[in-house]
Amino acid sequence: MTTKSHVELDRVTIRFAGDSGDGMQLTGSQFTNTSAIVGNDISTFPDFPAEIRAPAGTLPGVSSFQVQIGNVDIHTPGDDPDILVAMNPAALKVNLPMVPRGGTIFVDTSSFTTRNLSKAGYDTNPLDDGSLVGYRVVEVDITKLTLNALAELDLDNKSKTRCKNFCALGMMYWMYGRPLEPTQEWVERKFARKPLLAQANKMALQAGYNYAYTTDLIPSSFEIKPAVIEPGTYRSISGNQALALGLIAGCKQVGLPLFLGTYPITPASDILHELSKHKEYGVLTFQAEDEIAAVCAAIGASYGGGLAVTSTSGPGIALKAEAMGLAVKTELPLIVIDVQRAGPSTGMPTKTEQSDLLQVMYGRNGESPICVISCSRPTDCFDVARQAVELAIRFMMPVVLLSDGYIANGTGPWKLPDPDSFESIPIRRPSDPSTYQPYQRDEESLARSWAIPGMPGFEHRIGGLEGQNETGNVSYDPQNHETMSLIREEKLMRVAEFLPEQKVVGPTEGDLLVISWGGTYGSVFSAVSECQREGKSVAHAHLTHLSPFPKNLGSLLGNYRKILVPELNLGQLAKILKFSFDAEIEQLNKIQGQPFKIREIKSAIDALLAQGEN
Amino acid sequence: MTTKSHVELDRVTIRFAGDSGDGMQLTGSQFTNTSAIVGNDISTFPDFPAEIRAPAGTLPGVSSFQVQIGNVDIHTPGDDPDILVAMNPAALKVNLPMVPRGGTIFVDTSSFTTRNLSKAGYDTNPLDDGSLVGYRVVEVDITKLTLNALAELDLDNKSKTRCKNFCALGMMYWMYGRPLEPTQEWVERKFARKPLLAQANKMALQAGYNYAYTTDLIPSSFEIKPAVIEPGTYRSISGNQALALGLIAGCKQVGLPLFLGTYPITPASDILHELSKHKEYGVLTFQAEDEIAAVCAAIGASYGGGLAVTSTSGPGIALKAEAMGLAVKTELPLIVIDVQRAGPSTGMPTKTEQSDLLQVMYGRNGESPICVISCSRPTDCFDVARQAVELAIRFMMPVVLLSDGYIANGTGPWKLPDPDSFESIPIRRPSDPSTYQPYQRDEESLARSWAIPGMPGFEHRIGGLEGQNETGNVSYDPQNHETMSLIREEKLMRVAEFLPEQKVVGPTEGDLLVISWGGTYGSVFSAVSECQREGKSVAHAHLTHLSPFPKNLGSLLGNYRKILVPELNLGQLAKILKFSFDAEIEQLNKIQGQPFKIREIKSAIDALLAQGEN
Amino acid sequence: MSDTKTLSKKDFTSDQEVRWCPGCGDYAILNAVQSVLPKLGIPKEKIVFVSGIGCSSRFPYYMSTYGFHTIHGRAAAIATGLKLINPELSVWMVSGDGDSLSIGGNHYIHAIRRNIDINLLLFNNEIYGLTKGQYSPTSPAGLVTKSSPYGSLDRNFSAASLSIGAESTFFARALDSDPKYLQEIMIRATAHRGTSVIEILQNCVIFNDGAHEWTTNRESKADHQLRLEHGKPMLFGAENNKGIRLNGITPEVVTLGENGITEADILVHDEKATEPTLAYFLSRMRAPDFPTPIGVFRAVEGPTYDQQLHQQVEDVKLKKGQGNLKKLLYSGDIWEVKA
Amino acid sequence: MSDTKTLSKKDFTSDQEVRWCPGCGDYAILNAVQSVLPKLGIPKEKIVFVSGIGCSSRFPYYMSTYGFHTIHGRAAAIATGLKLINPELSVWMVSGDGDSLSIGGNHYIHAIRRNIDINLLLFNNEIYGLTKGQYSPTSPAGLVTKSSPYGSLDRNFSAASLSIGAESTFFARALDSDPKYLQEIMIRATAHRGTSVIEILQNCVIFNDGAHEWTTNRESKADHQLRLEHGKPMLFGAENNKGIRLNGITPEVVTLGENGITEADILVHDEKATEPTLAYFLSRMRAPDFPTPIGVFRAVEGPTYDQQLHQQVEDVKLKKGQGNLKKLLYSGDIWEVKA
Ligand SMILES: Cc1ncc(C[n+]2csc(CCOP(=O)(O)OP(=O)(O)O)c2C)c(N)n1
Ligand SMILES: Cc1ncc(C[n+]2csc(CCOP(=O)(O)OP(=O)(O)O)c2C)c(N)n1
Ligand code: SF4
Ligand code: SF4
Ligand SMILES: [Mg+2]
Ligand SMILES: [Mg+2]
Repeated sequence: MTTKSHVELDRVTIRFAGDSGDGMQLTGSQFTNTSAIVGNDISTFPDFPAEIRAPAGTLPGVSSFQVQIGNVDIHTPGDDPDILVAMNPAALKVNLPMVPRGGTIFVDTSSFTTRNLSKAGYDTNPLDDGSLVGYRVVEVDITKLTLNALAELDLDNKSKTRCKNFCALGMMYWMYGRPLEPTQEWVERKFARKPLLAQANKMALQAGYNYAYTTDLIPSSFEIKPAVIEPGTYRSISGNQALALGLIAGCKQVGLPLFLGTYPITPASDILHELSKHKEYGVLTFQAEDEIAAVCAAIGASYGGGLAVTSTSGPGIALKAEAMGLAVKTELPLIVIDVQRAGPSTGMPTKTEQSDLLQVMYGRNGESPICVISCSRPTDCFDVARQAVELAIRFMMPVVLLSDGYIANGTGPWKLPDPDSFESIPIRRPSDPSTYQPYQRDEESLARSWAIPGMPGFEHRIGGLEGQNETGNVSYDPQNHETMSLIREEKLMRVAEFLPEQKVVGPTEGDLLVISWGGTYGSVFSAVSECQREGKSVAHAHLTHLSPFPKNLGSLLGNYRKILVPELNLGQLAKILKFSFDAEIEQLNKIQGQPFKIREIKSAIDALLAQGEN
Repeated sequence: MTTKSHVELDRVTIRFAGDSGDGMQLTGSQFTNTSAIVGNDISTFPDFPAEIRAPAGTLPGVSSFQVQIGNVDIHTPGDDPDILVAMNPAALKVNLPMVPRGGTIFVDTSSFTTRNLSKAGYDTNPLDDGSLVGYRVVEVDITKLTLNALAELDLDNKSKTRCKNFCALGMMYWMYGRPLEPTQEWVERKFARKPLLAQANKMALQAGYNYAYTTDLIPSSFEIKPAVIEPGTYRSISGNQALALGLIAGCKQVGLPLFLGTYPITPASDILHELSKHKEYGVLTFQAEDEIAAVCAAIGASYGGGLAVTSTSGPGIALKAEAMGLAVKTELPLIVIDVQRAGPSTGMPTKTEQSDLLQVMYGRNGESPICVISCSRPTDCFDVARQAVELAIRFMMPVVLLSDGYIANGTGPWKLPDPDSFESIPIRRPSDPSTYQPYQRDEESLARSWAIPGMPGFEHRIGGLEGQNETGNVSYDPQNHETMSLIREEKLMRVAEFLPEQKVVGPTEGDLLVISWGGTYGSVFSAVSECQREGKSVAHAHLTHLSPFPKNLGSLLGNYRKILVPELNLGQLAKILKFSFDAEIEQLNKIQGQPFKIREIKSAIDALLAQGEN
Repeated sequence: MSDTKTLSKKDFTSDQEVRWCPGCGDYAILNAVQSVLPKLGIPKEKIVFVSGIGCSSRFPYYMSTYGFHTIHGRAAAIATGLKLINPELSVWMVSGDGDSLSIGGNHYIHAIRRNIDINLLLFNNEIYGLTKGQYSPTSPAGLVTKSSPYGSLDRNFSAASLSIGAESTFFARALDSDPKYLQEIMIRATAHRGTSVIEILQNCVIFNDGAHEWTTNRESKADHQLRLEHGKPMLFGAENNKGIRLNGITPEVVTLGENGITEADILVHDEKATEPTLAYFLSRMRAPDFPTPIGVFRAVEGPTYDQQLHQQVEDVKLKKGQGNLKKLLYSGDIWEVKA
Repeated sequence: MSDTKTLSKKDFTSDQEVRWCPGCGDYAILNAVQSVLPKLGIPKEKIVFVSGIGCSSRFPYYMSTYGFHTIHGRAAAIATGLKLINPELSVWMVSGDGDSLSIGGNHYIHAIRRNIDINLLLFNNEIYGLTKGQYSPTSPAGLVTKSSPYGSLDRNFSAASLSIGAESTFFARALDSDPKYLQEIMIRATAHRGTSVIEILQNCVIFNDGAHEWTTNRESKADHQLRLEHGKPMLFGAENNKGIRLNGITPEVVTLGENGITEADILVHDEKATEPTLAYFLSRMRAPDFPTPIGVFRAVEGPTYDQQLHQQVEDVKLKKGQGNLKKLLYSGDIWEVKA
């Protein structure tokens, strides 16, 4: 064996790429979880192909998983991979452009057959036509390595070959000094009923590890010290999963049964999949015939006294618009989840975007004010979902919760809260039938009191026609319509009284305030911190609450010479900020179905500050 | 007989009110047409009850028709009626509040029975309990008068009584010196097959006329000299009718068959009713199962090469949102007509509002830029509809045409154009199959060329998934998505190059610019002219084009110290102007389901100017 | 409140003024509903009327029960959610032929397919009343209306055929002009567990007057109506001597006594037939060749979605034990970070 | 271009790489369509494929004809508009069980009701494929899927019953596993004027593999499939000695020769029956008690909406004369204002 150098790193970004069938998502998450367990901070970005499985070996069939691990705060999956693991030519072709020169590339040489090369659209083999000059290429016949390691096992070759991803994982484990146990245990749990497969995968893992250790192919191994992470119990969780759990927790807090009315759509479907698993928590999931039925069933469930939720993506929101207006008018609690994807129309269903903000704000007939909040990363989906529940119930109104494909599928280490610490959320039920009116309101919140079928003496009718103040009886009276329109508007404003003030990270006044919302949180936070480390006068405000805005937002804006709003759209929040506060806003827009790179934000900031200097 | 005084007037506003069954809409339009024929300028406002016929004699059953006539420019139906004709107690109860003290009130005394009084919610008879003090009340037993006049006729009393509205009309005719002939001729045409009814109505008309002439009840008659009106052939037309005709004319200009895919909804249904009458013009009307099918059928017809239109109101737009996004993405010509009504949700279907502007602009998933134009009064609907056709075809894009209930049902005198003067609108068809690409564009307009099924060699596929520039093939390429998103945006901007510059009535710079759009045109125009007559530095800009705005609008705004935007909503255009031009905007918002009164705008202007002075 | 014994018709009448056109068939139906509810022994607070948009859909405002006047075509979906969250409720849906069979068609067939336990009153006046008279999916082809001045070109739905094609477990037909019988049918519908559709032939005096004249006309109705009774032969006519005979798989009208026809030849109605073919067969019988079948076409027991949904939750609870939030959160791949 | 004689399969194959999962039933269907089109003698430029969203709905991209990949559930409405504006076109709609029977249910039943002259290929894999495996309206109750981990509670639609309940004039069933027969059926469908629905039992190898195994299995298919042939007795089975007999109004399986059964006892198929009751009756026959009927259930002539719409325009033109714009504008109450 050879002695090898040993290098310390603060952070590293690894990208696993292969065919949809190669199990790259699994490999990536194993690496992620193990890294989390050894105390690194982590952030991941699964990047899989469009819904349909393209034929094996083709470019559209490539599935990738990028993870950044580090001993420092990690808020994004990393701008560019330091290491690319490419299990076939297509994976190399698709992902190479993302790897900066000097980066390391692992390839499974056995997959570079002429057939696969042509499938990937390579005329010549990139491994020897010089197109990889400038990269550190590590060529390993991973398939052969795996088959040899499993030679003894009584398994068909197909099943054996399937283990090659664990072989590759083993190499990475050695390279970054990760323990094998967590994955070995996972394998045992997963293949409890198929001991032979369990053994095969563990052996492949070990083989890869040993191979990396013994050969000269990998000159040096790296160490990434644990990050300073708050002590506690952690779990790696995806955004959609966290949302689902947050809803269950929120319902526990109000003491109402959770009703989900939904229709499958990428990238929101996993919320349905997750919730439908948890019937023992009294969760009722209803897969409706379409999005309209989904939101309408939720509205019916809300009228019936449940905590009603409907989940979808942009095209589904468009279909729910009319019914959302009914919920606004009837002032029923309802949570509408929009996991945004790239539009317009069907667009790019598996790609992320933030282009539904204006739709959820204004995509209804008439003056139809609605509450909008958003989550920023997988791990805060849990709390944002609980907040949505609280707002919907406290104010008796529909609440839109904006997520996006990047948050929904990404994962992060989630410090598990203590459920016993969750305060219960009160419901305003009327007590006296003799004085009850459906639209009689709470002085402070303007919420109407909530009587539901089954409550004797509180029988009442509501509907979509304009209603008389207090009684809710149908009314065409001109003055009443204006009164009600203003009440609906004012009621939304009252939410701001209830919200926490908008916080800022960095100087409370200065040259530049960068405002993020939703999934741009991570890259903006990282870019701004970098600037701050460079001593620049830049602050970061992340908006969770988009309608209404926190009370102090307007005045905040006044404290900075410039304001930058980076968005994965053509400037939707920017528009709203402009007319809400007559503020001058600098926009940074990207609309490529991809999250911001830290670098992109950083350079926009630097450019703005530079301008400032002339 | 008695000699009577004779007064000259510039303008007068009359309000006919009665039970839904009393034929007030008809009476009103007869008075309107006759006035037009004698050369007065006119503007009307039919104000009928919600869809369902309420029981006779009740308040919800009241149907009213207001008309202003004058020898000067008339742009609104008048702020307050000078004369109210009330055929029953309910009509009096509902309309009295609109009549200023000193106004004249005609009542049919025979209808003031205790039964009718209680139906109208009167405890005592307003005719003798002093509640009409301060008004000039003219009490006539119109029913008896009618019955006596028709005594000889061999008709049942019911049919005879039905003529009482013509009796009332006759009185008004004498009072304002109108000829009876036009109505007599109309009656003959209308009842050609029922001569007895024709005779009855004519006799009732005459009876009313003679009665007014001979009795002292009506002290004086009035004269309203003809207005200075452009010579030509005129026709009184409603907004919905004019829209329908404009579409037919537009289609003639492009030489394409008109296809209307629609689903009935108040107040848009009459567009369907009108178009379905004109099959001999090759008009194809399709009453779909719902709004989604309606717009989708239109999109299919557009792909097939027709001039496709879909018409609806706010709730229908909400339902069409997703499909409109498909039209935006596939860049197909499509006209979407939104006859706005009061929202949110079902709201007040028969009442007018301007609250769908933000919905049509932003109510779709993803970045989905769309062209929006609006009509301002019944008589310009014709040309605006033709414009919509031209824009949709020239730029190969969906165009939203905003109307509202006030415009749709109102009528005005329309100077008939010469159809031979309409220029034909060119269609860009590809000529060379070998070089054809579905998304290859015209340099100037960025419109893609239009190949339709049936054209050999141009077979191609389009769809809602993001497409590669030029070819339109499905593409998930990040850069391509940004490119296409920007092209869709830029293409809309190119429309501005094609549009006429925004005009201003009044000083080209000064203290105040009042901006109107849609149905607020009339009251704003009138209010501003009043101010101008008073020598104030106020100008008026009416926006027909809302997306994109005319090129020069931004610079225009700079020429005035203040800008006022009156809207029948909570400030939707104001929002857009603010973020589009960083302009300071003063809002005047009314959301009562009723149009602005000139007075309301005038006083807002005066208040603003007053501020200016301090 | 919940003491139902004392309830009377006026307990179900709201303070809102009824606003249908004088002479509208809806009045009779409202009357029938208000009269029948006290007989059902359901606590008032457990009754909810859900409607869409249309003249008929104004219905809930006139009831003093819980009520929801929703949006056009969506009543079935909203009623579904309501029933799912609280299966204890007696959920009544009121809807028109446009509301349920045009814009609401999808929710209508899916509610029926899932067998949601609601009572669906389908007011079929073969016209769009509220929007002032356009043809509807049940209007006969050729009908001249505001939107079809040259006659409608649409082939029309049979509400019965469509419902049965959508796996209906209960379908009945009744008339606004025969409110007593309508009440009987409503009692049957409430007794049925699952989606019970009652198609009520209703007259719109203003925009489609006499649409059901052939069936309802006093003089001829005995000959034009076939009252379905489970287990009874399908006889009708003034002398009750006409009957329906099966000819292969198609019906034919025969007269008892004529060329040897006896009651034995007459098809016997079986509303409980496991396969819905007979109900479908009935749905094809129509004027002028056949009398209009009135009554219960089909009434078969079957699991309801609402009951099963809650059953499944209970089953899982039994299997996994009542969910505990802490357990839920602290599952999956978790790890400790020590201080 | 329009010279159709020369067209071959590859003339209908586009340059886009086909992207279904290896082994997906869609490949066979695509193949069948591309093979049958040249036989129809329709000029290529007159053929349009319209689809919604789903795996199946990617279909148009693989054809070299005109094509429109629209939005989920709306293909029927878009195809309707397309056919109405140009009845000359041969309009094909491709859609999945979710696309047409779930979100698109309303447009589906209304297109059928209006009898729009399109060919509707319904790919029924009893699952949502594109969204990775949730149950669909045709999935059998109890099916365990991503969205029904404890089993689906939905009673399922029969595409046949629903279509016939919606007044279908042409309904047929075919299999992805028997592409030659599928081609025959497609030729029948194109010949039919009106909405011709072909339900294709299609296998989703990834999310619902073997859903149609009972019907398609090589070994047993002879006993599990009933090939419908107009005017022929409904016989099936390896020895073709089993048949369907009418028992009142319900079917029963009998064996020739056994207790005196002869071919005379066997029900004869009549796809042209004026009343759709027989077709409905067939739609209720299913595993395990009955063989799966394959072939044309129903094919009756009737006016098509598209043809009538244009006919009506022509009639009016004949009556009123070709419209003249000036005449149109200068009608109603007009008056002169003199200079
Ligand atoms: C989304 C939407 N589309 C259209 C309408 C207009 N609309 C209201 S009721 C109705 C149809 C009414 O017919 P039906 O359901 O048969 O009820 P009826 O009035 O005949 O009782 C229509 C088209 C609406 N209110 N909302
Ligand atoms: C408005 C909208 N809702 C939901 C979706 C997500 N979606 C796409 S295809 C599909 C169902 C696919 O099933 P099916 O129609 O049976 O086609 P298959 O993939 O099985 O061929 C769904 C739910 C969408 N694209 N658009
Ligand atoms: S319009 Fe017809 S259905 Fe509506 S209330 Fe009047 S009569 Fe009844
Ligand atoms: S998911 Fe199923 S239906 Fe879709 S392509 Fe794959 S196998 Fe075919
Ligand atoms: Mg109706
Ligand atoms: Mg499917």
